[in-house]
Amino acid sequence: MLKIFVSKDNLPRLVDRLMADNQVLGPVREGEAYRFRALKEARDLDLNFQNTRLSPKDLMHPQTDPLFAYSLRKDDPEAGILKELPRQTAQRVVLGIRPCDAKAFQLVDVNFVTDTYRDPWWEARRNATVLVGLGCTQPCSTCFCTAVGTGPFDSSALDVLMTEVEGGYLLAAVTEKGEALLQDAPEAQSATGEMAEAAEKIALEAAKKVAKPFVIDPLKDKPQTELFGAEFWEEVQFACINCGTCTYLCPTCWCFDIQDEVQGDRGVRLRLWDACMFPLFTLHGSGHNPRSQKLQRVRQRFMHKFKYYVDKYGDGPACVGCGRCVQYCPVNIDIRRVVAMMSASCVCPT
Amino acid sequence: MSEWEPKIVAFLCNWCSYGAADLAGVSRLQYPANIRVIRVPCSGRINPKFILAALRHGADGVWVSGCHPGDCHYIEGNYYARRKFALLKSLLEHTGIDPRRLHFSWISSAEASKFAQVAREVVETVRAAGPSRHFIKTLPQGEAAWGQATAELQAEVV
Amino acid sequence: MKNPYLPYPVRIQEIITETEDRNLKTFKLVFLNPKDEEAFSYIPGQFAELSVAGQGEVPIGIASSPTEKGFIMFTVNRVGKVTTHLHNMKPGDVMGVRGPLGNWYPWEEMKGKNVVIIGGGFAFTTLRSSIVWMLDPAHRGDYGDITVVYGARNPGMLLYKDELVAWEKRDDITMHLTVDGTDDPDWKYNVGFVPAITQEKAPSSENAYAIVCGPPIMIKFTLPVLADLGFPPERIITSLEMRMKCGIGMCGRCNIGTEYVCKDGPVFTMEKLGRLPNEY
Amino acid sequence: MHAYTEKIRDAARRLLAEKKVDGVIGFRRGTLPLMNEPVFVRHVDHVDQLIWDGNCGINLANYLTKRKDRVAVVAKGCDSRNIVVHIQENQITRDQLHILGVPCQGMLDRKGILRALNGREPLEVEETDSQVRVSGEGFQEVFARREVLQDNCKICIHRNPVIYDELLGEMVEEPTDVDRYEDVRRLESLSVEERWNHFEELIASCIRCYACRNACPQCYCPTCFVDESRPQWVGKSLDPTDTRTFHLLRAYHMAGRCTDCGACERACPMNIKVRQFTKKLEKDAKELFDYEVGIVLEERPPLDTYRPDDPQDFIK
Repeated sequence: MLKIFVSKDNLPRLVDRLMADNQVLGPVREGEAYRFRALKEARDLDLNFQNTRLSPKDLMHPQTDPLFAYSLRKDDPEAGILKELPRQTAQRVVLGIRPCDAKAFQLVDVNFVTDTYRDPWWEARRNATVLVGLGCTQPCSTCFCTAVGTGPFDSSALDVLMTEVEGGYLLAAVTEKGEALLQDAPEAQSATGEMAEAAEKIALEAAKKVAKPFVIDPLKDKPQTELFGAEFWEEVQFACINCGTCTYLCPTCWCFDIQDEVQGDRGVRLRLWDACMFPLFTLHGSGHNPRSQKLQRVRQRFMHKFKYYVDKYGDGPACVGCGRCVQYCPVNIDIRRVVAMMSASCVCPT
Repeated sequence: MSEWEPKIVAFLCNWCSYGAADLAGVSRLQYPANIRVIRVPCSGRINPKFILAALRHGADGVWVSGCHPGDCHYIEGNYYARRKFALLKSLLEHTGIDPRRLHFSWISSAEASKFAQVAREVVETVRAAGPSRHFIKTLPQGEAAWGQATAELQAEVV
Repeated sequence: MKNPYLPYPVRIQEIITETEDRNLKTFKLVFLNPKDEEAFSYIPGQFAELSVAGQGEVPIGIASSPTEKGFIMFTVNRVGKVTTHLHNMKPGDVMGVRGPLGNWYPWEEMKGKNVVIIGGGFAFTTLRSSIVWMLDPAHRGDYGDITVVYGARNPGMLLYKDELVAWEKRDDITMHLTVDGTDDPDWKYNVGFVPAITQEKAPSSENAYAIVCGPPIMIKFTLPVLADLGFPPERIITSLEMRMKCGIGMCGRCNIGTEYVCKDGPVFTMEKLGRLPNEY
Repeated sequence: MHAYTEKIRDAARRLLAEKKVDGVIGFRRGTLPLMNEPVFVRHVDHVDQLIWDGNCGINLANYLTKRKDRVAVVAKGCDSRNIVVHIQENQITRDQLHILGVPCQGMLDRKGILRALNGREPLEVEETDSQVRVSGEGFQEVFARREVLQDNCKICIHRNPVIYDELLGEMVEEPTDVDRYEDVRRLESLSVEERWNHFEELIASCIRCYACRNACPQCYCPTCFVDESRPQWVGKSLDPTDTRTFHLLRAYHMAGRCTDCGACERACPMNIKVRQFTKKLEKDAKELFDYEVGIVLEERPPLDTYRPDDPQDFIK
């Protein structure tokens, strides 16, 4: 596949050219944190970041997403009938996404695109987006991507993998989509063998830096009901305050709510992020709540990611080791510790 | 804008101010028709949520009126209400709601003329403040209604 | 592929108040576009999302049988925002239906078998669908004896009363109607809780499947009775209720272990449920 | 300050051994620098998990509501005031509690330190009474402790527990020269339109995760107004009016109940200074009703009582 080199000076020109035909998104510094935003100009792009505070999942699955609109006007013959909102999905290029976050899209694909049903919004946005990932040379101490089957230079969910090398970036196409993006780039020169070698070395070095706080293999064989009934959940759940920070920042948490909102005689049906941490998430109309206790809700989040998902799809876990929940949990519930406990409970004490 | 008339939601206590409104009507006292009355059992019944709901739905002003201190049908409901309103009014003004949009009064059921007079005062003050521009809930439909935070991500929705 | 979130527009043709407390109403719905009716091809045991613009959606079991053409039918308990609004709607009003959703009772597997249906309260909806479907001449030959135990708090709380009476009179179905208690001197059927009546009538487990739907407490006490009668967990079938939004296995809230109740269920065998976390 | 650790462990060991309590609520060492995790210790064997340092900013009163058991709880000044409010509001009874009072010298502002490090990751933190030494790959920074306290701790005037069963250290001196409302007055001096814009900007990045609400010991309603559906008072989207409705009502529910413990700001993943809402209410409650939250157990909260001569200049 095609590999090109773009010097740091030439990168803005490349971005400018891409912006002519695409909506280009990338990490932008806002105050003290980074966030993926549509670039207004090439210099908004700031690749000098570790990762964004919020995961880029809202690029595919916005926190608030209007699905349908309707009229409630009494004399309207179409009153009460939901209409799809006209929607045109612009071609998008996401520059600088971290390989872990891109991997998350792939893990969530199996939820939204199935044999029986396909989520039209997720699918359209995924198809219209080219992911140009930036390999991670300085993983944080909270990163554990290699423990969950991905890595700082994992290109498996990317269209193009970018590696920062001496003087610029090596861009390596991973998919046809990526190849098409890199073709005929006057700002670039073709990459030399030495560059490719250097990039490989950088990737290997980076992977070595990532901590591996647990092994997940023992989890696979344990029946879900046994893990579900384990005693350590009591300890894990104590500190939890049941806010939605972990789920809202998580790149693989996809759960959502659907709500109607009405103003006067017009209304919309919206899709909104929701979270298994909230009691309302599972509250029946009758008042019964299968997960009324904090312990049940906390357990659900970890079990869903590391057991249910894995058992259901034979893939995963549904975690990419980005460490956001570790860094931002207000009460320091550390997923690395929890998974280590889950895993340890699956190993017979010798 | 010349046709704009202020919309005012008035929460009136059943035992006094609502009676005053009634008496004002029966007595043919003139007061502006900009007021939509919601009868409540006591000014103490008014939850701040009600006042925010009125503003969210586009009311240009909110007026709350109850019994004079000491005259509460439930003995002390308006005393509690007074403390609640003091803090609420202050918080809303502090966060940028125009003070001219929030009004409170004590009007007994006999004070029909005070009712009409306060009603005029409220309407004129809100009129001077102009149409409410802040804190109005709009439908999340299309780009225009979205906050800055999501506008760009929503750019694809035409 | 059709947008799976977009409801079919339907018109309310008829609203029947089922119970004396007026909290259960049956809605007969007609598709505005005949093509949609074709697309809405369902099997007893499935459910649909009833959609009311401005209010939201509720997942409700389909009470009509695919053998009944020209309408679909849902019996709705008034509990929350959407169902209360539904109860106040009138014939002629337009609403939406999204589905059919979920799986169904294992009709293929049950062919040639006796079927015991045990229902309590307003969970009788998809069971009605099943009975009507099995009694249809096109399907009756596929199944052996059909035994029904159906109970409610009192006679006034039974659903589909006219049909129950009609089924009582037939000889190709055995009905055991029961109420928890009544002071109605004209009540000529059983008095007692569903588990007790099941035990008393003792339907044979031989070559038989049991479908059990009802309030959790009823299910809890009926399961041991069925076990005593010799029904293995693989042949005891139930339908779960969960809070649902999307109905297509995506929004995550009805997740129990590896299963999404809305898509992988709502119908499960007790054997399957035994392997899932007990969180429903 | 580290001396508290031993005292907390001793007390916990004794209380558990004598079966005076069913468990001890305190902190254990966090998995990250500048973070500790609340923990519930039930057995004498686990007492050594308990620690105390400048990263115990989470308000432990949050773990007391509606408890049925008898517990010991480690409480700094603000926690103790929230315990008072809990007792006033019948969330727990005094005799269910054994309060281990900890005079406090302020908690470290983790986010502030991270901001000062500007992207460099702290790996090790050493804390003394006057200094905080933070080191990471290829750097070391030393901060004066008072400079890196949480905003609320910088202006705290109740560092000592107001209620306790045993005190685990000498009382610290309460600052007397603190201006608690300097920031509120600065906002008050702006025009109404400027204030609107200020708060609009303040909450623009809110993601409605409700961490501020859930971190607050005083937020314990069985059903929060954001979850009410009939009627629905606030939409669930990121609409700015809905977001503001949430913040206004959350803050208002704190009126006369907020101890300015800073749990909300500490929890916010987006670093929103949500105390700007509650501080105004605190100032008003003080000025209008002369009330300070969580000081006197026998007093009723200001919105649960009244005086016939309460101010009413704003009422026609």
